[in-house]
Order: sequence, then C-alpha cells, then structure tokens
Amino acid sequence: MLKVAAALIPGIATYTYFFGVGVLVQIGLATVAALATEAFCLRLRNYPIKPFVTDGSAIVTAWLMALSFPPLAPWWMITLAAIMSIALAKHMYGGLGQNTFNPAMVGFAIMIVSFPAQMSHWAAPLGLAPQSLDAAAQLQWIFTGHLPAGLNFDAVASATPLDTVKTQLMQHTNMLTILHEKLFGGIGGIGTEWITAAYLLGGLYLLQQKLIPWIVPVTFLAVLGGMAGIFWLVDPQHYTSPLFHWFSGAAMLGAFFIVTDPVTSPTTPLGRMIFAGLIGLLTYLIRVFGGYPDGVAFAVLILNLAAPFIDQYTQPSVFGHKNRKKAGAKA
Amino acid sequence: MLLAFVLALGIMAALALLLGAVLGWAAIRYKVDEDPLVDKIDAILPQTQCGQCGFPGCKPYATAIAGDEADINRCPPGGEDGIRKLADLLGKEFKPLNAENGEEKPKSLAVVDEAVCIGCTLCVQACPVDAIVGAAKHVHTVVSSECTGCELCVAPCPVDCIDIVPVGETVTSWKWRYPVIPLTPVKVAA
Amino acid sequence: MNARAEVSKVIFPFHGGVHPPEHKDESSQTPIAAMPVPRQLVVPLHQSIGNIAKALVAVGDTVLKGQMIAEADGTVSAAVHAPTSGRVVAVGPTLVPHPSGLPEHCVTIESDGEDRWIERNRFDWRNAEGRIIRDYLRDMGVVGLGGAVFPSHLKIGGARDGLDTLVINAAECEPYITCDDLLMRERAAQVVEGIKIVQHLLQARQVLVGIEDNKPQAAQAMREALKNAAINFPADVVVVPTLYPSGGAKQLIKLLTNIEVPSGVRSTDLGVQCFNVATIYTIYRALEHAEPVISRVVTITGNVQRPGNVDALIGTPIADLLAFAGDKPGSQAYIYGGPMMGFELPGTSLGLSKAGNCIIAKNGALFPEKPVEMPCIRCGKCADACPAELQPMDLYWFGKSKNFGKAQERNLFDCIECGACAYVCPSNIQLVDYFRFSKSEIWAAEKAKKAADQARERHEFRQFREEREKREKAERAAAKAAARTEASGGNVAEAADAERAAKIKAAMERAAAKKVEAAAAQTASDSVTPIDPDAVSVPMGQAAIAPTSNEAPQAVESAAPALDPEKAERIRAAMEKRAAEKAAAEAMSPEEKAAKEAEKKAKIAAAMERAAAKKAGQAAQQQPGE
Amino acid sequence: MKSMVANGVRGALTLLVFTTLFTALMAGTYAATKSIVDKNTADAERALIAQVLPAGSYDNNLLADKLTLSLADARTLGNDEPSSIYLAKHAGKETGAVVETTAPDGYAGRIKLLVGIAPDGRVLGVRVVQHKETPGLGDYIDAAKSNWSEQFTGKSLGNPKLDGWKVKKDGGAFDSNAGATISPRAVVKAVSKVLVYVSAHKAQVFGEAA
Amino acid sequence: MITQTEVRSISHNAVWKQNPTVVQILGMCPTLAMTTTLVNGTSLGLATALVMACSGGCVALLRSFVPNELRNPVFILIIAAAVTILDLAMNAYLHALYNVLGIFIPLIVTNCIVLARSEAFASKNGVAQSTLDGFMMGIGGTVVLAVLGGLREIIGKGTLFSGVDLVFGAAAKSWVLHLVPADLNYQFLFVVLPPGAFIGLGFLVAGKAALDRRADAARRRAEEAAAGGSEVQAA
Repeated sequence: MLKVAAALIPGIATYTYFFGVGVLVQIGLATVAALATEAFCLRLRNYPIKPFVTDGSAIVTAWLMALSFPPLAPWWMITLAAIMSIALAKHMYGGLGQNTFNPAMVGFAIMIVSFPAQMSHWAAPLGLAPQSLDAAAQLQWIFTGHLPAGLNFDAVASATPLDTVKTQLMQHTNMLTILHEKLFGGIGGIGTEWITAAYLLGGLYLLQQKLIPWIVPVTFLAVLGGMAGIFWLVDPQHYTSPLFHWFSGAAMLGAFFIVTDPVTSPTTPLGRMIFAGLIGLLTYLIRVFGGYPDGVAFAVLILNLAAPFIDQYTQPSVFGHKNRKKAGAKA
Repeated sequence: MLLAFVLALGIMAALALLLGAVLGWAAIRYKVDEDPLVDKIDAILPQTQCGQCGFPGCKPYATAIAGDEADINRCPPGGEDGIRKLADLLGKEFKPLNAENGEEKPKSLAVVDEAVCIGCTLCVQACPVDAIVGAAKHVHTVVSSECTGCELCVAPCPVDCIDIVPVGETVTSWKWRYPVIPLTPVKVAA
Repeated sequence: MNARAEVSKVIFPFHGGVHPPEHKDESSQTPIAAMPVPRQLVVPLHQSIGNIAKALVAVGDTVLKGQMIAEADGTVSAAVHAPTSGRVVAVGPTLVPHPSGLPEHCVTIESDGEDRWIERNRFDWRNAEGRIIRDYLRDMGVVGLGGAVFPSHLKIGGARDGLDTLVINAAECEPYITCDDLLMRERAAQVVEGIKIVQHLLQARQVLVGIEDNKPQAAQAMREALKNAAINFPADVVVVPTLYPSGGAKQLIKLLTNIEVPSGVRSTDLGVQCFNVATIYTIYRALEHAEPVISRVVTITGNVQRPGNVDALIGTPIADLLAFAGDKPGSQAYIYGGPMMGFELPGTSLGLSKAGNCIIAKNGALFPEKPVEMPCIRCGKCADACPAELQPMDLYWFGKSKNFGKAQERNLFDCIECGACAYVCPSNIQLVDYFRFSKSEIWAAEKAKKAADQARERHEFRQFREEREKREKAERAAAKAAARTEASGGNVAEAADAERAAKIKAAMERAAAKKVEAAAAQTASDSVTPIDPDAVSVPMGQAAIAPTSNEAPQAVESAAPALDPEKAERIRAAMEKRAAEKAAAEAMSPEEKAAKEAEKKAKIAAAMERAAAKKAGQAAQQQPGE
Repeated sequence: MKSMVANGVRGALTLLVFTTLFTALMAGTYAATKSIVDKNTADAERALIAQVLPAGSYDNNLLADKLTLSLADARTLGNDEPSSIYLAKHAGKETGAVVETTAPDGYAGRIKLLVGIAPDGRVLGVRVVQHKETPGLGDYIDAAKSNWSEQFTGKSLGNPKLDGWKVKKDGGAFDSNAGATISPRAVVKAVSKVLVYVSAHKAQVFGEAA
Repeated sequence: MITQTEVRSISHNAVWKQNPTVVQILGMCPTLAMTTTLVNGTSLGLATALVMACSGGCVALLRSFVPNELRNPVFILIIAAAVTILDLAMNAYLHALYNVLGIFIPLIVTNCIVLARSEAFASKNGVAQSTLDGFMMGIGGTVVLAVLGGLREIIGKGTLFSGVDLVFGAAAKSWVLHLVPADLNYQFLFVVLPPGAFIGLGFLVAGKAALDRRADAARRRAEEAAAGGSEVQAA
C-alpha cells in the first residue's frame, strides 16, 4: 500500500506545480480526515487500531480522492468526502477487504452529485488565467470561501479540458476551433497532459513492482482509446482523439490506481479484463454522452457492483478439469 | 360517457370470465398432490427416531411441523443447528430447544454389557432402526455403525445392561477446527 | 545389452508454485546415519490413509523383528510389523504423530536388544499372480513414504494393457527435507532394482525419474545406476526446476508428461502412475529380501547440533531421534513433515510413523513469528501461486463464512493443501487451515447425512415389517374364523334366499372377527413395542394407550395404502432378503465372536442389496416420469 | 376431467361477479368526481400560465382566449408540436400574452418555458416549466430553486439591445452562476427569440384578438 | 368482535415487530422515491394506510366467497379499486398534494405490502382485525416514511415541513422551519436523491435492530434478576 502511495508522488508533484499548493492542502486534509475516521471506526468496531491505520489503505484512499478533487474545493468538502468514503463506503461494509465500492470514488461521487457547482470550480492551470492565485490566496479561498480583494473567481477559474470540449460542442462549435483555445496544449490540455503522464510513470512503477496486474490498465486504456478512435475517425469534427482521452481527466489515474484496486474488482484473469474493458467503455460513454464531464468515477462504481457477478461467470478451469471438459465434449 | 362505462365493464367482465376459467381449470389440472415440504423437513431431522419430540419417529414429527401442528424446537438430537436449519427452511424465527423434550447431548451409542445380558430380546424389539442383534436367550450386541443413540432400548431392559456411551473423538473422526483469527479486539475502556 | 531408448525430456510447467528458501544443505552434507535400536518403540497401528490395522498381539507377547503385529483391516489398509525383537508392553491408545493430538492405537514394544529377525522366505514374485503380489505388499506394510501413506498395493495393477509412464517422484520439493536425496545418493542401485520391479508389475512402457535441479548429486547417482543396471525399457532421470510443489504427485506428473490428473480420477486411468522413490526402495526390500517396512530414512534438522538423515526404525520415539541429532535448547516446537505441509507434533514421546520424512526443531530464528493476520484484500497472489489453479481467496471466503456447498462447487477438493497460497499471502492468512476446516466439515456432514439416511431406511423397513407381520397375523385369524362360520352356515342352509342371507351374515361375522383379532394383535404388539408404528401421526402420549377396537382395523387398513405401493414393493423385496440374512446371522450367534462376524458380513451384504434395490427403485421411478 | 371444467366455470363466475362489482364501484367514483377533477386540472393549468402575468392584470378565462400557432410557427419558437399563445385581457383590453416556448440547447436536453409579454414588448415574466438540468448546478433557472428568472421582468428588445441578450460571461446583460452558464444561456436565447417573434407578429398576437 | 388485547397485539405487531418498511422491507419504491420531505413521506404513508385499511377490511369481508386459486386476482382487484377511488378522491379534494405525490398514488396498487397483508392476514382474520391490521401496518410504514423523510429533509435541504402548504393551503407556508437560513440555498443533493434514501433506510433498519437488542438485553437482565431474587428467597 505504501508503495502505491509512493507511486502517486510524481503525479502529486506535477499537479502541485501546475495548480498550486491547493493540491497539497486537499491531500493533507483528506489524509488527516481519513485516518481519523479510520481510527474512530476501528475503535467503534473493537478492532485493533494500529495494524489497520498503518497499513496505508486509508492513506491511498485519501490521496486518490484528493487528486480527483478540484484543488480549490472548499476545505469542508474534501473533509466530508474523506469521512464518507472511509465510514460509509469502507467500514459500513465491514472494513478493509470487504467494501463493494471503491471508497475514494464513493467519496468523489457523493460530492460531485451533491455539490456539482463547487466540484467544477477548477482553477486555471499555471500561466493560463488572467489573474493567478498565490499560495496565500488559495488557502484563503479554500478555508474561508473568500478571495483577496480585487480578485474575481470567474477570472481565476477555468473548466477542465474535458468539460470545455463537452460544453463547447453543445454550443455547436467545431472541434478544431475548440482545440485552438489556449487551454489545450499538445494533446490533453495544458498541465493535465503532464499530470497524467506523471500518473503513467507511477503506474509503470507499480507494474514493474508487480503490484498491479498489467491486464487491467492495458485493457482499460485500450477500450477507452479504441472507442475514442472509432468516433474520432468517423467524425473528427465532433469527437476528440484517443490521445486526448488518455491524457485528460482521470484516465491515467484511473487506469493504474483506481481500476486496479483489488478489493473492488474481480479476481479472475478474464474477469479483470472484462471489468477493465467495461469501465473503459462506460468512461467514454459518460464523458461524451453523459451529464458529467468525466466518467471514470461513475464507471468504476457501476462495475464495482458487477464484480462478484463477473467473478461468478469467469471462473478459470481448475487443474485437471480442462481435460475432463474436452473429453466430455468429445463424448 | 355511458358507452365508455359499458365498454369498460364489458372488457373487464370478459377478462374476468376468461382468467377465472383458466385459473379454476389450472388449479385442478396442475395440483401438486404430495407435500415435498415433509420430505425436506425429514431430511433435516437427525433420524435417531428417538421420539423425544413426542412423535413416534422423525417422519411423523416432520409431518406435524409441515402441518403447523408442532413447533420446530422439539428435537434434542438435532440440536440448535437443526432448529436453525428448520427455521431457515420454514422462514420461521429461531427458538431455543424446548427443555421439555430433553437436552442436546453429544453423539452417543448404546453398549450392551454382555456379562449381564440375559437375552430377553426386549431391546431388540425396542430398537427403531434394528441396530441390536441377538436371538432369544442369547447375548445381544449393538451394531455400533447403525445405532443412533436414541436410548429407547435402555428402558425396556429388565437387567439394566445397556449403557449409553458418548462417542469420543478419534483421529479418524477428528475435524480441523475453525481457524482462530488472531485479531485481538481492543478492550473497550470502561 | 542396454536397450534404453530415448525418453522425452521436455518439461511442462504447472501453474503457480513458490520458491521458499531451501534449507537443504544443513542436512544433506552427512551420510545417512544408522540409529541404534531404542529401548522402547511406540508403533502406531494407523499407518495408512485407510483403516487402522487390527492388532494381532497382546500385552506380554514376545515378538521378533519383522513379525506382523497388526494385520490390514480391509482393502484400504496395510499391515504393521515389529521393528525389532522384544516384548509387547502396551496395546492401546497412545499419542501419535497427528495434528489432532489425539491418542490412537499403538503397540509399545520393549526391545530385548537382540534385534532378532523372524524367519524370512524370499517371495517368488516373478511367478506370482497379481492379486497375490498385492496381498503380499499389503502384508509387508508397504505404503507411500512421501507423506501421504497411501497403501502401495492399491496402485499396482489396474491398467489392463500396461501403463504409458511410470513416474518416480524424487523431486522432494519441500524445504529442509533431504531424506530422498540421501537415499538416492547412497542406495541408487537398490532404488533402480525397485524401479525394475514396479515397471514389470505395471508393464510400464517408460519410466521417468523426476528430480529437482537442486539435487545434482542424486540425479547423477540415479543416472549412473540406471546406466549400470540391465534394463530393457526406456528410463531416464528428468531434472525439473526447483519450484514448490513440484513434488506433489499431480504436479510432477504434469511436469513430466503434461497430463493433468483431476481430483477423484485415478492416474492409472490416464496411463500414468507415480511412486515416491523411498516407496520404490521399500518395495524392492519387501519383494527381494522379504523385509517388511520397519524403518525409514528421516531428516532431522532445524535447531539441532547434527542435522542430517537417520535410518530409523518405525516407532522410534521422537525424543530419541532428537537426542541422536543433539537437540539444541530454544526449540519451541517440532514440525513433523516439511515446513509447508507438516504440522507441529503434540509431544516428543510418540513414535515415528511411516509418514515421517522429516522432523524440524523449530525456533524463533528459523521460523519467525508470523505477523498478525489481516483481512483479505483479494489481491489474487494466492491464485497466482496455486498449483491446482484454484481461486484460494474465494475458497477462503466460503470457508470462513461456512458456505461449504459453494466451496465444494468451486472445487475445494482439488486443493492439495500445499500451502503455497498461505506462503505468498501478503495479509498472512493461514488459508490452508480454512481449507482443511472446510473439508473436514464437509466430510463430517456427509457422514452424518449417510448415517441419517441409513437410519431412516432401517426405520421405514422396520415399520413395514411390523405392519406386514400384523396383517399376516390378522389374516390367519380371519381365515380361521371364516372356516368356523362356514361350517355352521352349512347346517342352516335350506333355500337360496336363506343361503344368501347366511352368506351376508357370515361376511358380517367375518368382519367382526377380523376386528376383534386385529385389536388383539394390536394390543399384543403394543405390549412389546413401546412405539406404535400405526399411530403415525398420533403423538406418543396417545399412542401408548392401546387403541380401541373401532380404531384398530382402520389403522391396519389405512396404514398400508398410505405407503407408496412401489416403495412398499421395494421394501418387501429388501425385507425378504434381509430376514433371511438375519435368520442366518442369528443361527450362528451361540458363539459371541461368530455372531459378530456373521452380523458384519450380513450387514455388508444387506447394504449392497439395499443400494441395488434403491438404484433399481430410482430407475423405475424415473422412467415413467420421463 | 369434469371437475376441471366445473372448477373453471365456477372460477369464471366468481371472478365475473367481483370484477363487475368493483368496476362499477370505480366507475361510480369516477363519475362522481369527474367534474371536480376537471375543474382542478383547468385551475392548475390556469395558475401555471398566470405565473408569468402580474397579479390582477387580467379578468378573462386564460384557457379560452388562446391563439393556436401553426407547426411552422411553433418550430420557430423551438416547440415540436403546435403550441399556443394565451391572451390576458382586463376589461376586454389586451394586457399581455403568454407564449409557450422551448430552449433546445440546455445542458441536459430541452427546457420548456412560459414567457409573458406585455403589448408594449416588455417581458412580464419568465417561468421554466420543465427541464432536466443538473441538480444543484444548472437548475437555478427554475423559479422553484432561485429567483434568477426574475431578472427578465421588465426587459424588452430594446432594453437591452438584441446583442445584449446574452449572459454576462458572453458579454451580455444577464447574470449567471460561475461554472454553469449553459442553462441560462439557453433560456436567455429562447426568451429573446420569443420577443423577436412577438414583435414580428404583433398584429397577429394583439391586433387580431382586439 | 375485537378485544382490547387483540387491538394491542395487532397494533404492536404491525407498527413495531413486523414493521413493513424496516422489518419486512416491503414497498421500497415509494419509500425511496417519496421520502424527500417529511410532508411527502407522511402523506404517502397515510394514503397507503387508508388503502390498506380499506382493502384489508374488504378482503376479510369477502374472503369466504373467494376460492383459493382466485385469491390473487380478487385481492388485487379489491386493492386496485381502493386505490383508484383514493386516487380520484385525492385528485378531486386534495389536488395540490395530488400533484406532488403524483404517480405514486396509483403505484400503491403494486406496493407489495398491501397484497402481502391481504394474503397473510386479511384472508385469515375477521373484518375488524383486518381493517385494524391494514391500517396499523400503514401507520407503521408512515412512521418510518415520516422519520426518513424528515431526516432527509433536514440533512438534504435544511428545512422541515416544506410543502406543508400543499396539504393545508397557502396559509401554512409560514409553518416551514428553516434550520439553515433559506437564502444560503443549502442543499446536500446526495441525501435528497435516492441514494440518500437507501443509506437512510439502512440506518433506520440498524437503529431498529439496535433498539430491539437493547430491549432484549434489558428484559433478560430483568429476568435474571427476578430469577436470582427468587433463588435467594428460596435459599
């Protein structure tokens, strides 16, 4: 678990570089709230606190959730989300290893459903906004909800590339025009593309450490990219390229850190492939046709629900029983 | 308006006639005669045929349960486990064993003290599963593999030569225990 | 000439497996030491996976070395022999090497120090029939020495037109254990002689000896011995990679022949059979030298001064073995078998069994205490390691929640309890313990179910028999009564009308008589039967009261048709046979022992009949339904 | 065999009796309440329309005085089906018109609106009647959620000028919440369309009825 | 016709022991959809209670005329009639509330608790008992719906009694309690939307179980104390 946290560090560093200390504040708040909730729940359930709090699972949950939050979300939102994810999604279901849903995604989903306005207040990445917020101003905004005099939130805020594409397309704007906006850098949007690349780096580390099965991120990205590719080739005016889908939003974070969560995913090799593939498919559908800008969280939660079902029907054949099946088929 | 009412009434009446006829016919045509419930209950009962439930054997008790004439907590050899299974099957609430019917005992066997046995055959006649062998005026023996430990042979014996001995655990009948989870719960400070 | 042909040396890896630290060098550096005859030997009688051998000796008897002290009980069993000469000092339950820590039947022999052999005659196995050889091996107590102690005679024969491959299991994959390694290094020629015997008995077309690549010396020794021996069949040593559990019979068969033997299928049926190398050695000793299995090579290692291999007599107390190897202070427990599949001994007074290939003195340095068991996070590492390609995390989950049916559905019984899953589990879950728990619960439930079914059947049969006896009695009585009335009726008869009237009257009287008789029979049977089988749905309290004469015939008549006629027919058939058998058994009963014997035979025969009748009944029931 | 038929006949007759009985009961209730239900439905509809008209500005039956637009005209207002314009009159004089319109480009589909317009072209009121905007994000256009829609009252085509009929973010005159500009954008656009339509068909809307 | 003890046991059974919503977990559709506010929850609950009382009484009255195989169609017919009548009546006389509860009134027909009680209770008991059982079952459900609605309203919207004007007329608008000042536009949508209902219901089920367990423990303690006391007396 601590290795997973370590693999997140390049992503966190890049995120902070582009979006400011708000990111670190979110991570800090989430960590503290998650650990406190974890300890409290363990206490309530008469479990030993130390081995569970130190195993790092709550920290990873907190970090993943904080990374999916806008850096300038108010302090109480990330705190509430962390509490909800640990208490509601994890301990209500029986604690570590028993949860049906990915706790980080539950926390995120609850918040985006409840407070969609605040959850879409993204600050513009480095160098894009007409006015930029310094660290003090970010802290002030997160903790008090007020900006220093003379600053207007509309001026510092900006939609994410995914959101922009979606809303602009709705205004019947041509894709090429949209991509000409300065928000879009090389492939996935300024900042975003570097952050996702950093997640990719962390993910490769996890793969190298054999902490995650390679089939999951590969299938997820392949299906997401495949869907994007089909639509893009048919109509590049209204659909974005696979590269854009890979390097924007939570695609990379999801591929390596969220879809791979063992507790909430199937365990059979084929099951994992189906699971990751369907998440990729749903992510694309929600991103392009759904009501929310990014689809990873909802896709993951929906497939979490199907994990036991997928497991049930993808049981690999057991040692010795393969011959028998063949023999039976012949007979 | 009136036409609408008449039409509605007509359609409803026609439907009623049709469905009623089909249902009435089907009720007879697809009637299930046996009561598989009795067999299901009987399968849960331990088949000791001991009669502690107040019925002459397991099947009569199963029939009584199925007919809602007897409670599910009257079988001591079945134990709590058996009551739980019956409760699950019948969708009833679990009840502790009725103390009037006896108490749960470890699995036991009848053993004839062959030095005392006079060969009266009374126990042979009492045994519900024919697990005691022996002819008149010859010493009787209990076939241990078939004895259910029902104790019905104890009372008729005129010389009290039958003992009910609990079957101890041996290496062959030993079971692996449920692994103890070394998760020690924290003591809640009072 | 050496007619050896080339054998396939391709290796077919199995799924999963782990590679724990080997710890083999500690005990493989010194030759096999001969253990002196201990003062006292505790010989367990349960030395095969089957039935416990029946003791043939009593306290006070003197026995000679190699004398059979317990005979095989049934087919799945093996005899036990005195390891040395001496006097029997105890026969009865004593602590045995078993994870339960429960006592089991043992024969304790006090050695007389002479170690005098019983008279032995070489067995001419080459000219003996297969069945005779099998009985001989059983009586020599030959069982699998790899640890499973499966009676070897059951593995000889079975394949009608010979076997494709005979696999000799010399992989010895568990850490610490080196007894097979040393055996091959020092006694390769004798092992090869054994191979020749078994190849001949099984008519195997080729022989493959599987040895892990961490035992080059043993592989070399075996190769040379095979070369030197005059063999006329293809045979070779196949070196397999060191990967636990390649020494599992199924895994080794897969490695060498690419055949996967499913659970519940005899490997012979798939053209392959597997013998442990030490077993092969004992087969050779038994057939060529008439030596029963009274000793084995055992590795003593771990926290001892002189780790190594010892040729020890079966029954040697563990304490003596440890003393021989020099037990060091600080041993917390002693593991019997390897660290992966073995168990902790419940004591050191118990005697070595044929299954005992290794004793590891366990201390904190070699076996650090496992960290706390954490919840399963379904990471799937166990599934990656499982050589049976199971999903251990699911089986664990089902076992933990006591959902045994589901566990069975997911092939719990394919688990070979190798412990690879528990070894890799990052949450330190003792998975195998849960599997063993589930398995024994399932077995126990099946046993209980069988017993209940048997009791039900016997009870129903008994009820039926009582019913029939009662009916017959009533019929006899009615016939008698009818005869009486008929006679009197004849005198009165004058006209047709009168005759008819008389007939009606007679019928009425007959019915009345029947009622009376039935009531009489009822009361009579009540006096001997505490439970009234007629009063099927009447609670016992009421049944104890003798039924009134009005109720009795009703009960007699209604109870019979209440039974399913088909079933009744079946029961009747079974009953007839059963009655005959029982009569026979009872006739023999004057002598206590004879009665027991006869009863047992009758019981088995009856069970077989019952099973056949049941099957026939089921078939009959199914046919009209289809 | 016979019992099957007999049982079937018995079942049919029983069910017939019950069905007739209860159908009659329901029909009776329906007949008894119909007039009240109809009145309630009409009242509700009237109240809905009246929302975009100043209180006391009319004394006629709004549902009776209506102008049904052709499909083509309805389409220019964004509607799929022939829609209506309801006329408000006070003492026989037109005081306003209520136009049904639909904004097709909401964030999550169509937004149905009622726009009240005075004869002089001023907006009397705007109400969102039906929408599927994201709860908490775009649904503030609904009068039940916020008073955002009140800012239209009093505005007309000249105030602001036609190119000012945009949200502030796009350089127009209308407020919108940060991060949720699509829904208000759609509403503003739809209202301006109504104004344009009404001014183009002024005679038809107000004159003809007069 | 109906004794005092019967009334008590039927009521206790219906409202607490066999509570349709938190014990039998029946009729989840309205429970989850209509408990956004206290007023909605209570209104739908009362409507259901009314239907259940009517249908229970009707079923009990007519049960002897209904052959076994026609139980389901006839019971559904009775329930459907009761619901239709209620639907029309509400439309006519409580039109505002009718607008809110909308499609959920006709859906009472498919609320399994209604049929379940007809089948399990009314088809075996007298008219008075069945009417009472149906009504009390409805009340049991209403209580849960009200609590759930109240909780969701407080947490989700920061108000209580919103929508009360729909029942009591526009004058009642001032009865609405604003726990969070209205101008803050407070809204915790997760709780307002159906997931909040699921989680809230989960808490209520758990809460009921906890209360039962506590009562059980208390009773056992009392019993033990009594037993101990008598032993002491005997000694």
